[in-house]
Amino acid sequence: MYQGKDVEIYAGKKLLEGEEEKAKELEKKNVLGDFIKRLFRHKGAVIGIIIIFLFIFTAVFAPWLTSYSYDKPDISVMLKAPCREHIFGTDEFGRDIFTRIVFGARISLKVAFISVVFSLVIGTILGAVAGYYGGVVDYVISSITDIAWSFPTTLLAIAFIAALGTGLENVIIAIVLASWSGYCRVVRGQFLSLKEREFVEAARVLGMSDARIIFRHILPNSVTPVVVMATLELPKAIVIEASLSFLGLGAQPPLPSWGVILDSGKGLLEQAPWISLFPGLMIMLVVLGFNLFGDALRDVLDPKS
Amino acid sequence: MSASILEVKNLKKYFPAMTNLFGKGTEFVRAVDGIDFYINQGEVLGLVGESGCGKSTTGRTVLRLLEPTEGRIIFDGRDITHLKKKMLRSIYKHMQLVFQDPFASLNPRKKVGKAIEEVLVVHGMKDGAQRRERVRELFDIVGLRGEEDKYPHEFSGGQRQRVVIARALAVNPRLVICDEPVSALDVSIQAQIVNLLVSLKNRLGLSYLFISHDLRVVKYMSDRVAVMYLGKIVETAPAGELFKNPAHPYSMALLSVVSALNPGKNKKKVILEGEVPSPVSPPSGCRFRTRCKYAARICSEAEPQIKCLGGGHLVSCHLY
Amino acid sequence: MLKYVIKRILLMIPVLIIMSLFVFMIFYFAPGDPVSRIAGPNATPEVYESIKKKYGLDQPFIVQYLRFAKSVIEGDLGISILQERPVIEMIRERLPVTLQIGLLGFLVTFAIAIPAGVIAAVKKNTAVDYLCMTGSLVGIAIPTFWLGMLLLYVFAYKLRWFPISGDGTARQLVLLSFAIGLTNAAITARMVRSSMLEILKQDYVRTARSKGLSEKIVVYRHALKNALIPVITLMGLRLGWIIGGSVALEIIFSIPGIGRLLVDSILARDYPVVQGAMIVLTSSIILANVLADILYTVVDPRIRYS
Amino acid sequence: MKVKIQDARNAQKAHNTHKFRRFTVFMLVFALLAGILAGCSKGTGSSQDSAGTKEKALVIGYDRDAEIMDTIKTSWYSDALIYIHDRLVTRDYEFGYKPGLAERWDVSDDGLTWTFYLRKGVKFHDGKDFKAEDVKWTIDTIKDPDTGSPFRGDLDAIKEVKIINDYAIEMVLNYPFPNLLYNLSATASGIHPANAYEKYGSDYGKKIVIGTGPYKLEEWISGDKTVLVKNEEYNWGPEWMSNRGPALIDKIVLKIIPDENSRIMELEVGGIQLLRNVPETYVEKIESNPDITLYKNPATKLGYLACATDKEPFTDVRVRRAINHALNREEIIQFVLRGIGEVAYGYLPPALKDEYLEESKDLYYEYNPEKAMQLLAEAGYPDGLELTLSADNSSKSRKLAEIIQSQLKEVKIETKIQLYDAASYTDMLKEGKQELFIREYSWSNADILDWFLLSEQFPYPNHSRWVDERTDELIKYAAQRPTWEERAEAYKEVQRHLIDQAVWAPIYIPMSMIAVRKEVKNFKYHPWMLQYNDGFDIEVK
Repeated sequence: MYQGKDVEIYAGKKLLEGEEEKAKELEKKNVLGDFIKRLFRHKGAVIGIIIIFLFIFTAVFAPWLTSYSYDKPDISVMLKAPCREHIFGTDEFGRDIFTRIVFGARISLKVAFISVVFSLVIGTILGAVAGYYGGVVDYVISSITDIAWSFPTTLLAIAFIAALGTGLENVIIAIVLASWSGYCRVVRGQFLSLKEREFVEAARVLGMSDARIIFRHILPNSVTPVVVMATLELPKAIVIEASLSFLGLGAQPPLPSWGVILDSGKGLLEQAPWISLFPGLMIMLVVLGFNLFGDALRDVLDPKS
Repeated sequence: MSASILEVKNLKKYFPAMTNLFGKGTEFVRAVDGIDFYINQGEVLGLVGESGCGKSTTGRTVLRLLEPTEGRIIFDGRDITHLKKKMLRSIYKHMQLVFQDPFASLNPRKKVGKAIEEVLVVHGMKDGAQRRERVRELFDIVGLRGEEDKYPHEFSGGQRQRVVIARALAVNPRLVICDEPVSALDVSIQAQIVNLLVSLKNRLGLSYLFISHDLRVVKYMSDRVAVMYLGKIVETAPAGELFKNPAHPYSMALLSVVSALNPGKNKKKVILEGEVPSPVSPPSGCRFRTRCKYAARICSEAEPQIKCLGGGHLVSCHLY
Repeated sequence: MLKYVIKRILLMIPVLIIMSLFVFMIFYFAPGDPVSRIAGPNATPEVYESIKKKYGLDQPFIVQYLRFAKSVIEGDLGISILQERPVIEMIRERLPVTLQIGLLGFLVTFAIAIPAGVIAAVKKNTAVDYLCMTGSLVGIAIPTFWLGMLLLYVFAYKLRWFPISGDGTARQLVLLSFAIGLTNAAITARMVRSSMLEILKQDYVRTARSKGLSEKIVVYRHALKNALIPVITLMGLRLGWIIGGSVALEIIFSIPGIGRLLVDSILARDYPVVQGAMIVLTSSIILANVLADILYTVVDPRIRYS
Repeated sequence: MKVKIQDARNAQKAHNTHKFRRFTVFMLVFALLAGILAGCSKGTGSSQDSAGTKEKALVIGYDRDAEIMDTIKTSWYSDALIYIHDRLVTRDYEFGYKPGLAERWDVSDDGLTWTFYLRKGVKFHDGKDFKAEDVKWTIDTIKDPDTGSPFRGDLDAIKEVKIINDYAIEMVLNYPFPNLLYNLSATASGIHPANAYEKYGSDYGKKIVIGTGPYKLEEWISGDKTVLVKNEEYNWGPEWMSNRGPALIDKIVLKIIPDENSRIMELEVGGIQLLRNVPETYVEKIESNPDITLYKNPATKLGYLACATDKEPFTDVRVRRAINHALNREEIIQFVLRGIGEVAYGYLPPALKDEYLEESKDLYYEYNPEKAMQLLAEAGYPDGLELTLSADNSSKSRKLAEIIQSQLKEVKIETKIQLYDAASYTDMLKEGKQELFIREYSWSNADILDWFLLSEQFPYPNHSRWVDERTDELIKYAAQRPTWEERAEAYKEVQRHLIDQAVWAPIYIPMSMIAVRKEVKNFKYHPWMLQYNDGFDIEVK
């Protein structure tokens, strides 16, 4: 009943089938090199990689990129428009917006990576179990997954935050709880098509344990769509974090989450448009970067392109 | 005769075709519908039939890759029909499978030598040097000396099938179920693999359940042959006997195709008419009657019993 | 087919039970309760307790849940603690607006996504294609609430083409639907394009072309119909997204929709309303998926469900 | 050849059916759209009445809607309730208690019996005459524990309500309580018709609300708007109002616009004509708009930083004083309130003229980081402190928390900010998890000190967990003075003690800001019940 409508399964299967053809054509030990070559020939990928690199660089080296403090108010420079000293202007407390955005990148990056890793692990394990064992286990897991997946992420996250309390840790938990289901669906679909394959039967006949078959044999073969998905989930996590912080449910002050900066500029759209403009643009840019990269990844890994 | 290594009694495997609201099947594909056979130690049983007749399902069910719906599977005197998953591993030390598509049965991301080493690890061979020695030995046996460090895609089809055979042999099995092991290969290579299988059988004392739709290969390989039609075994006989004197109309039809290709003899080709009926609702009585030119009234009324024609020749047909 | 639909709908029941239990648990163990909202910040503990008792909030978890379950079985979704009104009535008030937004959002989505996707696919690797796809990438990247803020600022406040808050007319929904539809369209356009490209490669399209049918008929009649299959599924699944995405927008555009009701109720811990809204939303998401499956068979008669 | 023709014909046919199908689809979509649009325009708040003459409507913007339109059951009073109901007592522009539905009242010498003489000729919106039984029913219902009225505690002093005759009623008190007048003039004391609940059933407070006020409820769409229409028969307005008869405008629309940015834009565009609680951030923008007048007056609100006084290190008065000294209140007001607000020196807003302690300014703890650090050192914390600072998650509190955090850092108090949504915040305070926390109260009576600081209110609403015999003694003495003047004096003593003990660190008195568009005439600022005069005196051009 799930197979019929499952787009991902469909796509994943295609990907896998094609991959073999590709593999057959491949020359000796050139898999990685070829992949990188193809990736760098892809314009979108290059732009995406540059944006992501800049973003990560900014987050890691934040303290060295600016001479201002992100949390110390300075009444003498309240609401300064962008100028030489403050290229993105200052906020109501006279804090340098550029500095806050630079430090905010750390928060976005941290939340995005941690939440994606956790939801990936949870979703993959559940998806693998559901797809491999089938039957009642599958029914229970996929019903929950289907609902969790089709339910609005932001609403789920808000409900979880209401229960867990505000704070970045809880934002991460909320994002994980709201987004593991995507991986679960993809991995389950992969497993459904892979477990019938002869190399899996071979592994079973060769006496390998379920865990070994799942993790050593099937999982490595379903990694591609999961990686693509994770790349596309990262920007989603960034946006959710920003939205929750925008609503005051996320990062605790004085942490300069982009959502917090956006919120502080909300009432000043005319007086000081730069406060909400720059973090908004940053979110857009980073999301764009990850999406470009994710799309390119999918293209490159899809042998038909 | 030596004791049988595998005995299958009234084996059935149904797949649900329609399910009701609660996910329970209401209609079934009767892929295997009550078959009996045995394989003796050191013997090769050929299983032939058109594609879709349930040959592969039989092989997989015997290995418990599919759960049997009914019946018993006795391996080496031990009933393994309801054996727990964990216990099955000990059975797989003695019973192995060689697939039709050697590519699909090899993990594309693993070097072949490593893949076989993994099998050895699973079966408790801890010492690395010993393992590598064993892998070398196995590659030697199948005629791929020194090719352990390649990926599956670097081999040709025939070589790959050798790798698969080497892997199956890694655990020292006594029975190997060969599911169309050569049908995906070029004709020139088929012979090599068939010869390899024969020589391995003689050298290592193996037994085979040899599943194939290719009668010539079966004839060459098998000691005895079972003919399957629509989930049932219609005839079993020693290979020579069957090819000389097929008893069941279906066997006759199958064999006539082979003989027609054989320029030496001048028998008429028997052409099968009509389509294979659906395994969901097989015809009443004898399943072959819809396509059988000898069909009589009784054929639609009663299911034919198995009759012994002597010399281990069994047939289920109302003609006898 | 009918059996399949009934089956899908019956399967909703366990899902709804799991979900409601889950929601109930969240609210039972979460800090805060609706009483502080009713009683206000200055209520004495005594008054507080008596209000708590009035709504049965002093009862143990299982008693509260069973009472809720009973009322659901009896066909009403319970009474809002905060508003003292039947939840079903509150949902009935709020749902139509959200559905209108959703529908208009879908219309905007299709109106933009299908032409853009088709043109991009037909003119693959031309400037038009790059323009469409870059546009859609940017579209995906814009946070919805930010887009809503900007649209409202420019078109309602500066240009005054549209009302800022809901004025009861259809005009109020235009900007909102646009804000929702645009992001959605960006995603959908990409899907249409790739699915279209896939189809155009297929044999029957080539056959149609070789038969000498005009390119237009090939593209729109033969290819598009088939290319829409995955898109339909996606749409079914994105209903939830539309509703979720509209929460922030419902606040910015002052539309009393179900998303706002849900968030308000979550924050006020008015869990009968949250429960009710969740049940309605979940059911409609499932039904939308079933509908997508049915549409599937209409578009592609080869697909059958058993 | 023949085949070809057949083919072409088929193609043509296919094309035609295709065309037809497309047409059908278009029609369907069109019908759907039309349906949607029609559905939308059904509830139009049109300002044209059937005769075509323009109605005078005043649209007021709000951020939050009522949950129940019932003064008895809610604690969040929609302004609509101010216009729908009348109260026994009113307060004029000078805070004086003046007759409302009660023409006059007597107090017995012991202060235990109050007799109210009711106005005659007053009619409820449903046509019923206003009588003593209505007053008795309203008060009894509030006091009935089964009702679950949040206001019940405020009427604790009332032992019994006795009807003397249709137009006279007697309230017997448990103890002298001069504040009774204050409570009877509050929105929560709006008079309902007797047995309203039985009469109107569950619709009461939702679809039907009956009072004697100048406006009737026409329509309430939860989360969207409330529409009130003028009560034509009204002629019993309080005597201190310039217009005592029917209101000058026909309709008041209370429009809910949850986003503050949208609210301000709507005001500038003219979609709403009146907006209360204008956020400080927008003041500059609004003041520069020639169409809008902004009224700024000190509010009866107080923003303060409090602490859990029963926990280390706050048990030490020197620590509390140090915290007081560490706050640069002017700077906070600059940053958070854009300079629009006053420094709070004491525990009550100065707008409460009688009760406010004038000398607070001399007694308070001025900004002095050195002194703060010195006090901390004396208290045994020379290396400073590490504390959590809790706040609700509104934009304003977040900003406040950030500034306080940075100021406390200057005196070596490191704080970690923890935000809560509104429901969790009170819960957290109840459970006593707080260390430092930010609050703002809005109340126009000294009895707020009873709420927050009496030991019997521990742990909530006494969230600063202040258990102090001296405070209890002073407050109880003050609350039960027989006259208003004595009571006010006694409360001043309470304030002196609280300042000395530095229980809280009062920070600011915000401005109450009301933005009024130029179409609105006769707007007059009422210091106490801000909404009061809209219903009577205001005109809309």
